[in-house]
Amino acid sequence: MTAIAVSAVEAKTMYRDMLRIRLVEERIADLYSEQEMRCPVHLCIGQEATAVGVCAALEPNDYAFGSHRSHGHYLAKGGDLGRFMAELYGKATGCCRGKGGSMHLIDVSVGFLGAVPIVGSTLPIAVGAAFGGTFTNAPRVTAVFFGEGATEEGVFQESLVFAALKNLPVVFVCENNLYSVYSSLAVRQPPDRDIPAVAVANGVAAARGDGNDVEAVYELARDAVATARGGGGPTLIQLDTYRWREHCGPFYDNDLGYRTPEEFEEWRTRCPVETFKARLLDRGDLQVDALTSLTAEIEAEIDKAVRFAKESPFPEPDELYADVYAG
Amino acid sequence: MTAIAVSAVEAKTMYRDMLRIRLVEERIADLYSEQEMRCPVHLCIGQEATAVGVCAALEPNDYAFGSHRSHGHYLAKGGDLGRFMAELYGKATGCCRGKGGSMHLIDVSVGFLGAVPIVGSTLPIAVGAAFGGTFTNAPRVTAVFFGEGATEEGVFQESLVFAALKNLPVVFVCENNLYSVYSSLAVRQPPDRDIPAVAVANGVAAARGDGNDVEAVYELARDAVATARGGGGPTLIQLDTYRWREHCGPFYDNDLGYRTPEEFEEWRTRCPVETFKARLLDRGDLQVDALTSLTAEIEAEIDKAVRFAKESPFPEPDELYADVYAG
Amino acid sequence: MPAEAPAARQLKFNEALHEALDLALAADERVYLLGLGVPDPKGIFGTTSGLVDRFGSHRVLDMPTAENGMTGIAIGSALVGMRPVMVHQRIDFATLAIEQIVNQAAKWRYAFGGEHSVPIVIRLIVGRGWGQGPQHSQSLQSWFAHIPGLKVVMPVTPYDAKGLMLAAIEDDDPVIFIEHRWLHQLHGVVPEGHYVTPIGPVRRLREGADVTIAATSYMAVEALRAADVLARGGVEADVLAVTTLRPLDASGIIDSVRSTGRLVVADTSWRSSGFGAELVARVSEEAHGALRAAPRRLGTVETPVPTTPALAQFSYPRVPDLVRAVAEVVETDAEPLLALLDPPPHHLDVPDSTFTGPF
Amino acid sequence: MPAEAPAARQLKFNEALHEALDLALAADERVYLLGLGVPDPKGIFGTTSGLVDRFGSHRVLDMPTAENGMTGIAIGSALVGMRPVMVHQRIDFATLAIEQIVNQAAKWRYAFGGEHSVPIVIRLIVGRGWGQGPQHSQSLQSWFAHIPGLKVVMPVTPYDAKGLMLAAIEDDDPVIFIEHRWLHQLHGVVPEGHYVTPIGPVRRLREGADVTIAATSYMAVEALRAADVLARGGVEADVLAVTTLRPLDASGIIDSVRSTGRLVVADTSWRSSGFGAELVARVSEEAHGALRAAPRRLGTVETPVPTTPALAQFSYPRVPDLVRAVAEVVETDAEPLLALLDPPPHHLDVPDSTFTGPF
Ligand SMILES: Cc1ncc(C[n+]2csc(CCOP(=O)(O)OP(=O)(O)O)c2C)c(N)n1
Ligand SMILES: Cc1ncc(C[n+]2csc(CCOP(=O)(O)OP(=O)(O)O)c2C)c(N)n1
Ligand SMILES: [Mg+2]
Ligand SMILES: [Mg+2]
Repeated sequence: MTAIAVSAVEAKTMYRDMLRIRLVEERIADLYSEQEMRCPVHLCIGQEATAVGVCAALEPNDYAFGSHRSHGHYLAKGGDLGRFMAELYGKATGCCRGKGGSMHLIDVSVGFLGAVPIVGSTLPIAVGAAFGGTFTNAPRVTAVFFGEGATEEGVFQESLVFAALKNLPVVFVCENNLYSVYSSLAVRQPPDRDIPAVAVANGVAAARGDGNDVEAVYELARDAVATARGGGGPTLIQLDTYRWREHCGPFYDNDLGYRTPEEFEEWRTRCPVETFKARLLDRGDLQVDALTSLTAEIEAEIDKAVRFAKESPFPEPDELYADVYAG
Repeated sequence: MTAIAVSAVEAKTMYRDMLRIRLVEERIADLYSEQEMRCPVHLCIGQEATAVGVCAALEPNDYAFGSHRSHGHYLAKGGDLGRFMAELYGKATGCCRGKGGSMHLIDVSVGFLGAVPIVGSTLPIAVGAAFGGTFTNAPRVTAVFFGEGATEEGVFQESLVFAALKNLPVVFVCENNLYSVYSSLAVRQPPDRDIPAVAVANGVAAARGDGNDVEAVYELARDAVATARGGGGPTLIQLDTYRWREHCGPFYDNDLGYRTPEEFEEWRTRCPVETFKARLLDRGDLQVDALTSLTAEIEAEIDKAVRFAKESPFPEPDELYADVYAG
Repeated sequence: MPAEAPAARQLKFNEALHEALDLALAADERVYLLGLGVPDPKGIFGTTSGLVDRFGSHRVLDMPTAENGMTGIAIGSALVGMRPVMVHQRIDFATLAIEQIVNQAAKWRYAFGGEHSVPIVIRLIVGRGWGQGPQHSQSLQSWFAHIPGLKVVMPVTPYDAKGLMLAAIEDDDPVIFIEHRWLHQLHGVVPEGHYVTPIGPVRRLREGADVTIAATSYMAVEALRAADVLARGGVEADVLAVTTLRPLDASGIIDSVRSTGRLVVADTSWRSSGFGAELVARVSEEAHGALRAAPRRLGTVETPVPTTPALAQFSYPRVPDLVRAVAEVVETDAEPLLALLDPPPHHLDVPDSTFTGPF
Repeated sequence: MPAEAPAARQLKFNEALHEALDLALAADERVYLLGLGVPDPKGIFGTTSGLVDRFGSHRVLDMPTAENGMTGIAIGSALVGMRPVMVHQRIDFATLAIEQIVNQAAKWRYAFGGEHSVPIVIRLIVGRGWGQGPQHSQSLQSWFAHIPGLKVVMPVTPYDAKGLMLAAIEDDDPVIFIEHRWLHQLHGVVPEGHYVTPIGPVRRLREGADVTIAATSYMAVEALRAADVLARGGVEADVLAVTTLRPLDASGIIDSVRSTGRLVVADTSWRSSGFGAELVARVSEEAHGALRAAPRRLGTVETPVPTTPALAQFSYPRVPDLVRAVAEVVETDAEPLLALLDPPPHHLDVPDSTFTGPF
């Protein structure tokens, strides 16, 4: 691994992108109780660094795929915010014309090819997109985001094996947030299971890093992307992180007792947004007085997106029948 | 691993069991063209050592599960030969009353709990049998036989993970015969995929050995069984071996050109039955003059089984409706 | 159906299931529960809440997200004497486990000449509303009902939720137990203690002489609502809940049609090649002569279910659709009947106003 | 249907498929073939033989035994512009891939508001005979026909095998292409070069005024055999092959029933909740008044298919069963018709005597 080489500009952009995701998610949490976003939402607050660090290492026309918890992935890859908000509100202007909701996100124009809520199911689809690329002269790198829970699905191994077999330009991004819904790793995986080692044993290079440190993520991703782009094949990176809010929905759920207050507090002090802000301020890559306007700018963008979403029309009833088939 | 400790008696039994499987399979090959065994058969000629070495390490009331190529597993575990032959002939006296054929074998009385032809599907079922055993006071060891092709199915990983998670007394026996039907490993798995390493990364201990050396197999299996029985959890053993005849059916298929004559010849010189015979003769554990009567004894047993099978009645038509439901 | 207790106790559907599971775990140590989230604080919509405390984590188990493998594991445990009750929070997740359910569980007994049965219960939950969307709202009962070796039940009332769950657990065959998310909160009379609802006969929910409505799962609830309105308009519907889909005992429906001469079928899934087709076909084959009008089939619109409530509200047949279908088969004008309807609730994507998402 | 060539060329069904695949690979570089054994010496019952030599191993591909993942991979490649043709040698193996087929391929276009379609063809082969047994003989077309977003075809003739394969490959939607193992060796006229059989209409195989026989896949072959015998007995059957199961265009069947007034349906799978139910239900709903007798449905016996030929011979409906069913619906005595039948072949577990196992 080469030394960190993130310019001040890049760093500021990554900070901005993380903050933006955080503020979007918090806005969703605030608005959710209005009961106008009538779809399940899986917020990624606490996990912003993974999405931003990885997407910073991708080119705009590289591909990315997500899962049920992909607001951050979509936004970090450059997905349109207005169409995203409209999708959550079920509007005709949504990125799926309202048909997908929070759990189906897509913005083909920036290479975000899709997120779906069946755990693990985009893994092979992402590998397939990379495989499809080998038939043309312009192979792109494909990143796929998934939780540590998804590595329990057999299709995880199937995807690794084929990516290795065909030496495909894939970056497998495993966000290990320790839980699948309310179930800890202890009830799902043996203590000595090692996800990067599973990748390696199946022929895929692997590394592991701090998923709350956006620069560390970026570095791992950059190397993996470079390897992929250079014909070196797939890499899995495991990023350790933590979800702050409830599995699904706008609230905190520490009252449920499935995780300890200590654990939660420890991870909260490792907030990817705050720790990176402190580092940038420290380094002088970011100035304190720029912060307010940065936040204000983002909030304004979110205001606009929410307004767009709320004011957009619902799809017309006959849209129900559209797009079942192409022809 | 402790030193080989196979007594002359045990060794002779293993030799006999291998020879018996070989002669049974050859008899099936000879009789198949009569077109009275009207079901697909996947012969295990060349792979006798894996079945025998593993089953020699199991207690009679331990469990074993198989796959599409399980004549050897069934017989090595002690499955009844007459009912086996009758099953291939589709008779009412068959181990499945004719309903299963070669691809579904069972003899509950000796702990052979089932073989089915969907690749990989007995893996989790075997783990489940071991898991079920943990609810009672008498857990047994469960062995499951499968080909290297089956390790490509996602359910392989799923089975490993749960066996490790619950520390179950399972022995995963992977018979690597290099091919899945006519497809070589090269078109199915990346060159650096390492099946024992996949097991280990998923939390299951693993080892690899010569699948054509019945003593080597026995030794690996004995250790794995001892670990399982002692509460040490699951082990995977990969046994390298080779199928001599066509994937499915009675003939040789080297004319098809999917494998080289050199490869075939090399493996044939490593015949598990012949090499072990030579070793036993060498050691003095077996006498040349005993060989003829041994063969004759087995052939007589097979004659009897074939006669039983041929003379047995077909199931009555109303058997068609029996056993869809228990009640 | 045993006589109801004099002071009829009311329980919700999910509470009735909970009681059944609790009783089964207490009565038979071979029974254990398995599924993602089974011991978690939400307890599968309340159906398993607290059971882990009573019976321990070895009998009330979480599992890895590995639906196919875990189904095989449940099957394997059943082969050595256990009686697993597995649950998937959405039927859509169980599409990963089809191989084990359909090739193995359903066929094990037959293929091996009766050597072993596979006494396993697989609970599958049908999602609906609040943006469940294309991948969390399927209702694939027709698939399972197609497979010899499986038994398939879909209770409607809390009474049958409990009775059929106990019957399923005590049954020696694999039973697919399909629950509709919108039934979980409905109330009904549920006797205390052990009883079973036999797997097999259809359940008459309301008697009527003018038209037979045969419905599955939540559509039977809608059918009862429609029957109320129809009765006010002078049309008496015989409402039958098809609670056992396989083996299907259609005699109750056929008898009813022989007397009403009219049939409307309402299923929670798509019409095409759906379970409703089986009901219409059976009646048509066996009681063609009795049918005085063409039968009608209701089901979800032939598209994946969209997420936005603006469209999903049109995906499902509702009381007015049932009323219209009945009007058609009894050959009367629908308009006066429709005029009797209460205005629909503002939001059609929730079972009632207590439901505020997200799931 | 284009006019047949004057000197009508005969091909076998598997050769017709081979020709279609060959043409598609040559015409469109986005097309590739994928499946266990596709480039192997047996070439999927001859349908892919030699294609690897012509088009290379990057376009005619083997794969790991990982049906679900490989289906996802095919889908992913379709999203970026490829047109994969995947094959599973038995439908039973595809039970592992249901999640990707049904949740992903079928719904991708809809869920994402039309952003992408998934032009993938999935060939599924139905096994029968020579001891295929419980896990190699299923015919699960009704499952796929139930799912909006999928198209489902089952060709009967070599002509349609080629024409529907080309149509399926050129179609922008996921197409489930179901082949019956017993059709692969049958002959028929197949024009050279490119043509497509439109996905949609039923195919009339024989015209007749007395009874409509609507059949799928190999059962249409049996229906033609039955029709021969029936004709000799004075009963003219209108034999319709339902080659597109979804979207179902039932108009051809309904028109036929309007003229014959009688319906027999024959499907290659179990009756209960099978595709035959859909056909009966559609006719019953849309042409109830035209039906002059109760319709009849034929399908496999409601058990897993046993391995032994001694029992499997009774699993499948055959010509005599069809004759009996027709006799019933045309309200005539079956015996004189049955008397016209040739004696059955000695072995009923093979399509013809050239078939000597093992697969
Ligand atoms: C196949 C499947 N099984 C179960 C679920 C239910 N489910 C939704 S999200 C989720 C958690 C998955 O955990 P992980 O992959 O670690 O992602 P996280 O929620 O932690 O981000 C589960 C089990 C599902 N959507 N799909
Ligand atoms: C799920 C599934 N996919 C494909 C097949 C077809 N098939 C039958 S045997 C076989 C070979 C499997 O190879 P391996 O596991 O190495 O066993 P071997 O035949 O070499 O003993 C295959 C692919 C099947 N039976 N089941
Ligand atoms: Mg997680
Ligand atoms: Mg092999």
